[in-house]
Amino acid sequence: MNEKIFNDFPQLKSGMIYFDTAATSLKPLSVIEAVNHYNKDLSSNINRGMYDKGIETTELYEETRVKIAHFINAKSEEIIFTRGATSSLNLVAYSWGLNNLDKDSEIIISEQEHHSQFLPWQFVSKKTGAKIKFIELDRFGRITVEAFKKTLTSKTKVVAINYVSNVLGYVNPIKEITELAHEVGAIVVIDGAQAVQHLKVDLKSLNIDFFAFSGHKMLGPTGIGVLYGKSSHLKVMQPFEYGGDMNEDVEKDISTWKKAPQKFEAGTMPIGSVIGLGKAVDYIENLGIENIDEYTKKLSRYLCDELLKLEGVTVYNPYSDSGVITYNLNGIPAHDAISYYAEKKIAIRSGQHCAKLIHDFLGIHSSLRATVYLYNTLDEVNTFIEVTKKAIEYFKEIGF
Amino acid sequence: MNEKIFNDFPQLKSGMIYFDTAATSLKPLSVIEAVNHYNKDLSSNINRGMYDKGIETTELYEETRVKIAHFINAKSEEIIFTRGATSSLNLVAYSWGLNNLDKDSEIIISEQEHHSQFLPWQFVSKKTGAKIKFIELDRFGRITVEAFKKTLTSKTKVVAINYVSNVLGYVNPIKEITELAHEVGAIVVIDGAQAVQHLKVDLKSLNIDFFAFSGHKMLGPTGIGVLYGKSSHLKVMQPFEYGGDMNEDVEKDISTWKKAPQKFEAGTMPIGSVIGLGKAVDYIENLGIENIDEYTKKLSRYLCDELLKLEGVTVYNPYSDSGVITYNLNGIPAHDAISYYAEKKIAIRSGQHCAKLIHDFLGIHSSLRATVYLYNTLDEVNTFIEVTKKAIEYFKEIGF
Amino acid sequence: MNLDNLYREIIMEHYKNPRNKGLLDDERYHKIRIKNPSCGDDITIQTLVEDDIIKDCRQEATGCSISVASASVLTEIMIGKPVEEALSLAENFLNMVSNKEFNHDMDLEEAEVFSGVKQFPARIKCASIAWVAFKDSLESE
Amino acid sequence: MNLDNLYREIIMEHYKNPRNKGLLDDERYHKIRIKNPSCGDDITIQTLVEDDIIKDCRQEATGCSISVASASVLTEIMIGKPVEEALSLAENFLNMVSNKEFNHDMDLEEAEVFSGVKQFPARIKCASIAWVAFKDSLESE
Ligand SMILES: Cc1ncc(COP(=O)(O)O)c(C=O)c1O
Ligand SMILES: Cc1ncc(COP(=O)(O)O)c(C=O)c1O
Repeated sequence: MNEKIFNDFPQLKSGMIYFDTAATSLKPLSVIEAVNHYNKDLSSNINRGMYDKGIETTELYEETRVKIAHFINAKSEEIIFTRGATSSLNLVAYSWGLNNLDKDSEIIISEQEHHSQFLPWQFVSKKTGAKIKFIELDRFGRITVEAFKKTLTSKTKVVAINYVSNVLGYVNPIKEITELAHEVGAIVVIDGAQAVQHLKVDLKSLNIDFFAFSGHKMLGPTGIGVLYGKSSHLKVMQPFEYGGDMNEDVEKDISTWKKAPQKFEAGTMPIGSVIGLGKAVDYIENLGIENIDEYTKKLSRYLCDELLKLEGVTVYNPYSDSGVITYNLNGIPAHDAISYYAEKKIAIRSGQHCAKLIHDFLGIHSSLRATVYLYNTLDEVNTFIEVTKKAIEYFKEIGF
Repeated sequence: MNEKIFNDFPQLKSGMIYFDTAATSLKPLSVIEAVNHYNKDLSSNINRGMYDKGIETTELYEETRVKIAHFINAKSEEIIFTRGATSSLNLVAYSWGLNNLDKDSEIIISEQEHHSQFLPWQFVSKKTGAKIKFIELDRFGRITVEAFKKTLTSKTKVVAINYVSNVLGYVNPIKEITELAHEVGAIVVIDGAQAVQHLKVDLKSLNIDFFAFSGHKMLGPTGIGVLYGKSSHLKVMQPFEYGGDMNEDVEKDISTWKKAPQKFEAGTMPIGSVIGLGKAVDYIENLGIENIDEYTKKLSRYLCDELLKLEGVTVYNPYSDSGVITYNLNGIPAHDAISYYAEKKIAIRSGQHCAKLIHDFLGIHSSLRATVYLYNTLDEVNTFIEVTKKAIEYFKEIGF
Repeated sequence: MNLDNLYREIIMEHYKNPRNKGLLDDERYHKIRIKNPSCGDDITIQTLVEDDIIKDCRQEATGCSISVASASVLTEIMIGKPVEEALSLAENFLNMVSNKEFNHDMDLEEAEVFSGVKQFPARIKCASIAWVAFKDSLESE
Repeated sequence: MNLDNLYREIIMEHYKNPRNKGLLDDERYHKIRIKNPSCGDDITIQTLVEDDIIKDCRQEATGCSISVASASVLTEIMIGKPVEEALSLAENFLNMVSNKEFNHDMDLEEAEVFSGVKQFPARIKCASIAWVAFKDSLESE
């Protein structure tokens, strides 16, 4: 990582080693300043204001939509802003799921899923009677096309999986899965929260039906997410939330809605965060997502290899495809271990990472997760490895 | 308004006269800087991080909850963070409404309602068969206790009205209404989006069941709102959105939820905006909400009186109780009129202000709305009146 | 005063005396209604096409002067035009008012008076509604 | 090294040899289970009250050393205490670990070893879970 990147991320100045990007990423100055610009100079609502600042705000808001569309190769009318990936997935579950499934339907999901993908579909399953089926993971916890085929039936109506796992870092074969799913007429709902910051996502080629992600995991602000939906779906779907600015005509007995995406953007949106997200996309595109991915993978490969050399460490995803490495110090509960890292100003994560089922699969209660990203360095990884060694010694010494 | 306030709001430096607070308020520096502090220095997720910044972030987030609770005299476990008032009201409609109403129920609402209150209940009515009944407004568009009594029956299950109207600026008699509603066992859902910036809201004394508002209309950032719900309701309600951090145990077949408010806060929340909102509350409390209200009312009274003196102006709410004055220049469509104000760098609003039904009631297609707030001045009002006079002349001259 | 670029005499004239106003109850016509809830505009355009020629074009518009005049001017220009030409005129008009690239050589006739709209981003929608409805009515054929 | 304030010898001893472990299938006991999904802790506390005295207190805990040891220490202290005293002890313990005001004169016995927790805000929950469950089990009477 070069000096320039270091200077772009003011959070790094504190000297903390930040290996928790899978939880939320740091934000570059350009993003911080865009949010500031909105709060400080514009501070207007969108669509309704006739004055200059209202118009500039609306333009910046809609520009971000166009940027996002370009970023994932979609049309801008297919881009809905939401509060985050969680809200995006709930929108699909409520607005598509509840209205299209019944007790004869099957939903295919995986134990890799983040709760934000699993729980909405579990809810839909309870409400509609649709059956949830799990893809059998391979022994490393991976989703294979072969295993997917075994779950797919003519009753499958929804396939809901993540593009990249937030615990195991695997990139799932969603293109092949989508083709197969479409053959039986199922829709494919992809949780891309851990994908957009690593992979060039091309929705035209992937041909999936819905795609969700969050701003705050891709250098953007909190409180903003995206749902991509194919126009053909969005056109016929009912709104999810109801409120100002998503309606066309309102009458006492019946109301009509605007076209997508406005139909799904009720009330005042997180305008400042949308504008900030636009700058996050710019930042990623300026560096080049392939470069980011290459750099990140090299770093995480090294981190993983060094961890594997240590005695007393179990790595759960030695074949991670992304910046995420998940492990435990043998015999030391993750929550104990993490206090050691925290003391040494290393930010990693312990727990279930909102993905309980994959921990059940691994047969563990909790794990440690280190994520590296574009602003991390080899030096930091070396420090991390040294601290890990010392942690093992320390805990051994005090009797673990 | 004193120099200090002027300096607190950087947006004022542009020289624009901002009379559009009912749409969204300006933000003081303390709010802007709090958001900045989160983005720049903290940039962590809440609840999950064990490192210092994660802990500081969680503390600031939860402190805001306590501040909000104190601000509206509630308990902090009754404060749910949402994307905005719209999301808050949808939460009630989905989570309480859909599960407690049927075709024998009645929902009482008013034509004053913002679409964010009306449309979610219209949706619930369609889904459950519950009947929507409108309180008959008096000739000025006001809700009276007498008229409310006439709509109330033993079938009434929900009373959904706004505390302060965003078009007419009236403060509605919600305390009396709540007492009467509770006598028949109905719950009361109050849209407080235009109330919290003006009135000391005391939920203990008001005794209402749900109360919704937005941050961005009370000096806070966009993308953050609040839902207050009585503990007894929150306890038994189903979650609305499902996702990370709102669950207790997750199993393949069944999952359990945390207690309120966490049960209703799924996924990563708009952390930066929550932290900013805390500072907005501080700002209002430091000035004193009674002082703000007094100042605002004096200003809007003056504005209204001066408008009433002009020939060729119709004011729809001469008895406004707040900063909102809604009017039209006779014979000039609101959308034409507003271009004149925009040219003169005066930000007011034209249209239906997301409240179509009250425009139907008034028998007009659209209106102009000027809102004054604590950062506006008598001088600005005088300029506004001068511009209004000139606008009338100009449009007359060109043939309107 | 800048606003004079918006409120040209011809526009005001059409606003006060809108042409081809009033809808017909005739099944041969295609009708598109567009409401803009944020400003209260409510525009309906009706077109009758025979042999690829726009035989008739009617409108009913409530709203601001720009949207009402724009609907009126539209109907006057379009009657008698071949569908293809009409569509490209409409496209060109929409590009002109929204400050996009447009063909300056194409004769927009009286609709040229709306060229000032591009300086008023907030009014682009007002000038556009009728023309969008018109295009939709032809495409719904 | 600061962490030594957390990992006191007695805590490690309880972690490795938890007391009163294993739940009973006895209806007279009140049972409360608390799971902390973000860290994977899973703690159950069982209490038997007779004549306002805590006759027995059992626990089953998985999780970090702090949460497991805290459950173990809790049971040892509580058995034999009058309910009222037990509740105020628990309250006092919870205040101590969460860095709130607490009564220094009250004898927390072995549980004093958790006083270092307050320096580790992220571990307050770990130390607290069993004690919250214990209180809940008495209040569910
Ligand atoms: C009375 C009233 N209710 C609800 C809302 C909706 O608030 P938001 O758009 O922030 O969700 C508004 C603001 O537009 C309002 O004025
Ligand atoms: C794979 C995955 N899906 C969904 C989410 C949910 O995102 P958010 O919390 O921003 O809504 C996350 C992040 O926590 C994630 O890692």
